[in-house]
Amino acid sequence: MQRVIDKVKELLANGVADRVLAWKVGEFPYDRIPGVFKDDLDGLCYDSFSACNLSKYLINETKKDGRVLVLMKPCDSYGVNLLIKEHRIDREKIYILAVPCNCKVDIEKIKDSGIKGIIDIAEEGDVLKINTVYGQKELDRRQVLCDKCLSCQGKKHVIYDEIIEDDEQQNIEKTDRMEAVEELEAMSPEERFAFWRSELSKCIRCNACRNVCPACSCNKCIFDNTDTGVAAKSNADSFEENMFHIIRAFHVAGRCTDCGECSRVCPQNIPLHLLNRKFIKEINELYGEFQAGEDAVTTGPLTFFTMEDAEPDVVYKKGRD
Amino acid sequence: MSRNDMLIPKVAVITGITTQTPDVKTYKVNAPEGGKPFEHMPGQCAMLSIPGISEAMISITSSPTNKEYMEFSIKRCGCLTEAIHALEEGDEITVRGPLGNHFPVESELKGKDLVFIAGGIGLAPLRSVINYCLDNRDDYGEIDIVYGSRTKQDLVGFEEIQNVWAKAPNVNVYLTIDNPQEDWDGHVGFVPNYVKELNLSVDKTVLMCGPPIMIKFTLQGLIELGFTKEQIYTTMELRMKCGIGKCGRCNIGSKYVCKDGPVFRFDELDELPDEY
Amino acid sequence: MQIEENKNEEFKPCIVAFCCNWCSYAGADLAGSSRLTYPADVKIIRVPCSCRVNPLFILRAFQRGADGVIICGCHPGDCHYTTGNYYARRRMTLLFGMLDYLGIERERTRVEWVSAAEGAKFAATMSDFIDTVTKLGRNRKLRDLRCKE
Amino acid sequence: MLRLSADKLDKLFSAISDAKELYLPVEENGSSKFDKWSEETQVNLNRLNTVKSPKDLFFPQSEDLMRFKKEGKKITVDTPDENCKEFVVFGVRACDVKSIEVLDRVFLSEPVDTYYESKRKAATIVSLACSEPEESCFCNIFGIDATEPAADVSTWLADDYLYWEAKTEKGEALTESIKSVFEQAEDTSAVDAQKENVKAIIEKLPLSGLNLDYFKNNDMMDIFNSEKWDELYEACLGCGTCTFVCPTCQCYDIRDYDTGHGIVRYRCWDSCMYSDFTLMAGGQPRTTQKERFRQRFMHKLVYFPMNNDGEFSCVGCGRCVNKCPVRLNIAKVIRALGGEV
Repeated sequence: MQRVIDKVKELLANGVADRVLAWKVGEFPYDRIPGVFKDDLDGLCYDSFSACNLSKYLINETKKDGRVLVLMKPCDSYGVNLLIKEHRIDREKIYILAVPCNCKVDIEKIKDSGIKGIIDIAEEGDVLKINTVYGQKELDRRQVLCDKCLSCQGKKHVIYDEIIEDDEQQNIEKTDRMEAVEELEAMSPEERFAFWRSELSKCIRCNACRNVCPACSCNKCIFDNTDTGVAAKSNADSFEENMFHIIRAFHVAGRCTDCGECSRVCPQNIPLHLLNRKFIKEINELYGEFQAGEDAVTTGPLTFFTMEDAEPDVVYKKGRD
Repeated sequence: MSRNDMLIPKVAVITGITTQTPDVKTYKVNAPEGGKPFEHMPGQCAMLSIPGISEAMISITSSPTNKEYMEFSIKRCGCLTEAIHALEEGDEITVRGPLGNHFPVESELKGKDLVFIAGGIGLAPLRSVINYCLDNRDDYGEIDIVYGSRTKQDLVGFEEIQNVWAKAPNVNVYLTIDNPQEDWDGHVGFVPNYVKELNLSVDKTVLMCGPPIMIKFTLQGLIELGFTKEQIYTTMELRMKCGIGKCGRCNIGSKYVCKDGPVFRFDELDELPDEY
Repeated sequence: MQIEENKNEEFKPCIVAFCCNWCSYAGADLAGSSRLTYPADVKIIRVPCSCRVNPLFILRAFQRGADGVIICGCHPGDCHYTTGNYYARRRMTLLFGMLDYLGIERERTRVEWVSAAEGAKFAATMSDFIDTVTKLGRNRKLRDLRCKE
Repeated sequence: MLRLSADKLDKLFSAISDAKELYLPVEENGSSKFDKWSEETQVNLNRLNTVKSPKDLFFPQSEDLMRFKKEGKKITVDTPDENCKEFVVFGVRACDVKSIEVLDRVFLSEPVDTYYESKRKAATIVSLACSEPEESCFCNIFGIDATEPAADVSTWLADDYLYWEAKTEKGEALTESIKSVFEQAEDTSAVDAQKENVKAIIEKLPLSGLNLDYFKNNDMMDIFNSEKWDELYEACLGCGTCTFVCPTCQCYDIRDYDTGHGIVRYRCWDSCMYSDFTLMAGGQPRTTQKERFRQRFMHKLVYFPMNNDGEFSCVGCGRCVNKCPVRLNIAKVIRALGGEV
């Protein structure tokens, strides 16, 4: 996207920041690595594969001197607000360029469709022209979008200093993000247990979900602290993964911006976002609509209460005939 | 059904505890049936453990010439050492070893004049060598022991130093503490400075152990005096789990401190990344 | 620490009750001194406030063999620290919802507000909770298999 | 060489599992792994790499080492039986076969790790040649021939037949025990054609040109002090994905777990990418992610070869390439530091 690169050049030339945090091309046509550029913008890239959420990188970036220009997709901008609210980053030290997003493409889905040995990918409208060592292939990009994009909160940027207006029409059919949660809720407890058992038992405890999460910004995670007695780092027993994922979801409850990174990075494809969305759904239903990261000031639902809050037994009453 | 694997420890029993300083205790350890759990060479280590707490690499402070028991001097500083300090005589622990290499007491060090430089709990591994040398007194030349700690109370094994080492033939003991103290009439000052003041002759071989900052400055001082790195040995510590060079924790460069160390000569360390 | 398991054939549930120091813990005392009976399968853990109960505590109790976990705190409005139990209420509501979502029987967890004067309520609550959990049987879903004898 | 029609693979699997447990690449719930075969398992031999490598079978992610019982002051140590049931691993790719050799160098060197050794002895490894390498593959730069995998038995899936060739005594024994399912392959031209074809494809793969000379010819400290590390590590999240999917990463942690009726000492995979890996009561020798990131690649490309006759501790399987959340990987490191021919 030349527009974005030109804008970045212009902003750097104007001196709004001395470096830019963006996506960098990697080994393959679909590798987009978070990276910081100073004078040389060689390799800076924003396209259908720039799926990584850059907001968490701001924690380290703002510890350095000077101001950093950062490219933000709509879904990532919620993370920035959250981090500002929690005093993890200094608003003064960042300059946010909002970039438009027309959903990102999931390389795993491309590969799962049977395409191997990718050398090059070109995008023409909705068509992905993929050049492989096994010949030329074509795919409709709408078939291989990231799951997180299919049910995102839309194209609104919640925080920015400057915006590159969206000139594309959204032509992607979105699904209701709570659909999968509702499907699970409709199951019997035994079915739900079986579902989660089989999903969570795949966990290899690599901590990718935690380390990528903009809401997981503790200096020292409770699961890394040997003094807590829960610092098990193996998947020695089904209980371990249960506990890790329940507690992690609970720690980010009311703070999770639903950016979907946890599920995207999971090497075992565990639908971790379904845990977070359950909390979001409950919070919305019980305590009123709340979107974490919508702004940088509103108190979160778990650090707030009203006298009239529901009693915990609403859980038992729910779905009872 | 006993299985032979270096990861499987032996049970040992604590047969004596001496409180050396406010935070250091020395433990006598025997096999449950008597005798030592295993034989070792000076400078080697063992993995001590209280099952349920954890396991840690501790240097064996007794000399192999002690045929009755093994000794470990342990400073209270972490989770396991805290728990060990709460043990009593008769309690059982597990040990496995001997692990790592040892000071070359049978080769390079033989016939040499030796200088031992220690700070704080750093005396523990050197004590094994000192007593070994004293028990084989004819094999070694003059022995100088420079030992410093924060206060008089923090000198580990003060009694042994005064009553045994200081009275041994051809042994010079130099003690120092960091700050002046009422009941102290000896030297006051940091070890590195003291070493420089002592004007040691540069044909001696140095064995050194102590906190990293002491090592750093003492090494500088020794080099200034004219010592070469080939003359100076030290013993290191890093986080360890397996103790046999497999778990990867104590890997620095191509070396594993638990297996290729803990004893290194400074010219060897020069070739390794500074990650210790 | 292991919560001991009763090996008798008849199932006796193991219940962990987190009781607020300022109300239900005293309520339990009152139940005792008033000679009210409730089954002895309840292990009471005293906490300074119901909001001290970290979700981890609850999971840990289940891990180590608890069949049911109940949190007792001051009635809303009566918290010794003014607002602690309001926060606890939200947290526990969400946590219980999550446990249910994961397929854990929802009756295994409960929150009850019991004041220091309500010895009878304490005894009745415990008896009722034990009955419920007894019907559910042994907790098998949230259990660490390594802890099984 | 023997062969068997590809639609009779189930027969082969059931014949093998009559005598021994059989592990092979299985597709399950959106993921893949080496798992025990039964008639219901969904075998997938088309997938190039499973998420976790077969190292899990020899060096499990979590493994009990011993149990302690305490009675009063007395401690007793109870160790698991050394004997391991014989098993067969089928469908191991050339890179993974090589990775087991790398693990052998670690665990079978003195002092031998008997936990690993017993499983290694009990295993018969049946490899499967690659027919469709992917862009993330670079085993060729480590001298591995994907079309001619080593192991006890080598197999090829070509033209609707599975071709089978025993390479070792163990392999011969396995072949002998299930002889009846095979027919003699008179014509092996399909295998030869596949080899030719795949070799040509490998030539064209984007990572095939990576060059390791830099790591072979430069001084350890020069590589260690290279300025490139500063830029390379920047995006690293410090998670353990690369380590856990890596077939050669062998670092582990030993921990005690109090079950309430005895203590289990177990070991589990650990990652040098984690900040607590080297943390001591007295401090942290690797203070930032840069040092930890560098350690992992220095170990694979420099330290390990120094101790193991120049053998690298990477086999080019491409798992880290595919699984890193931010798409950092060893290929990038090799290219950034060493460049290309």
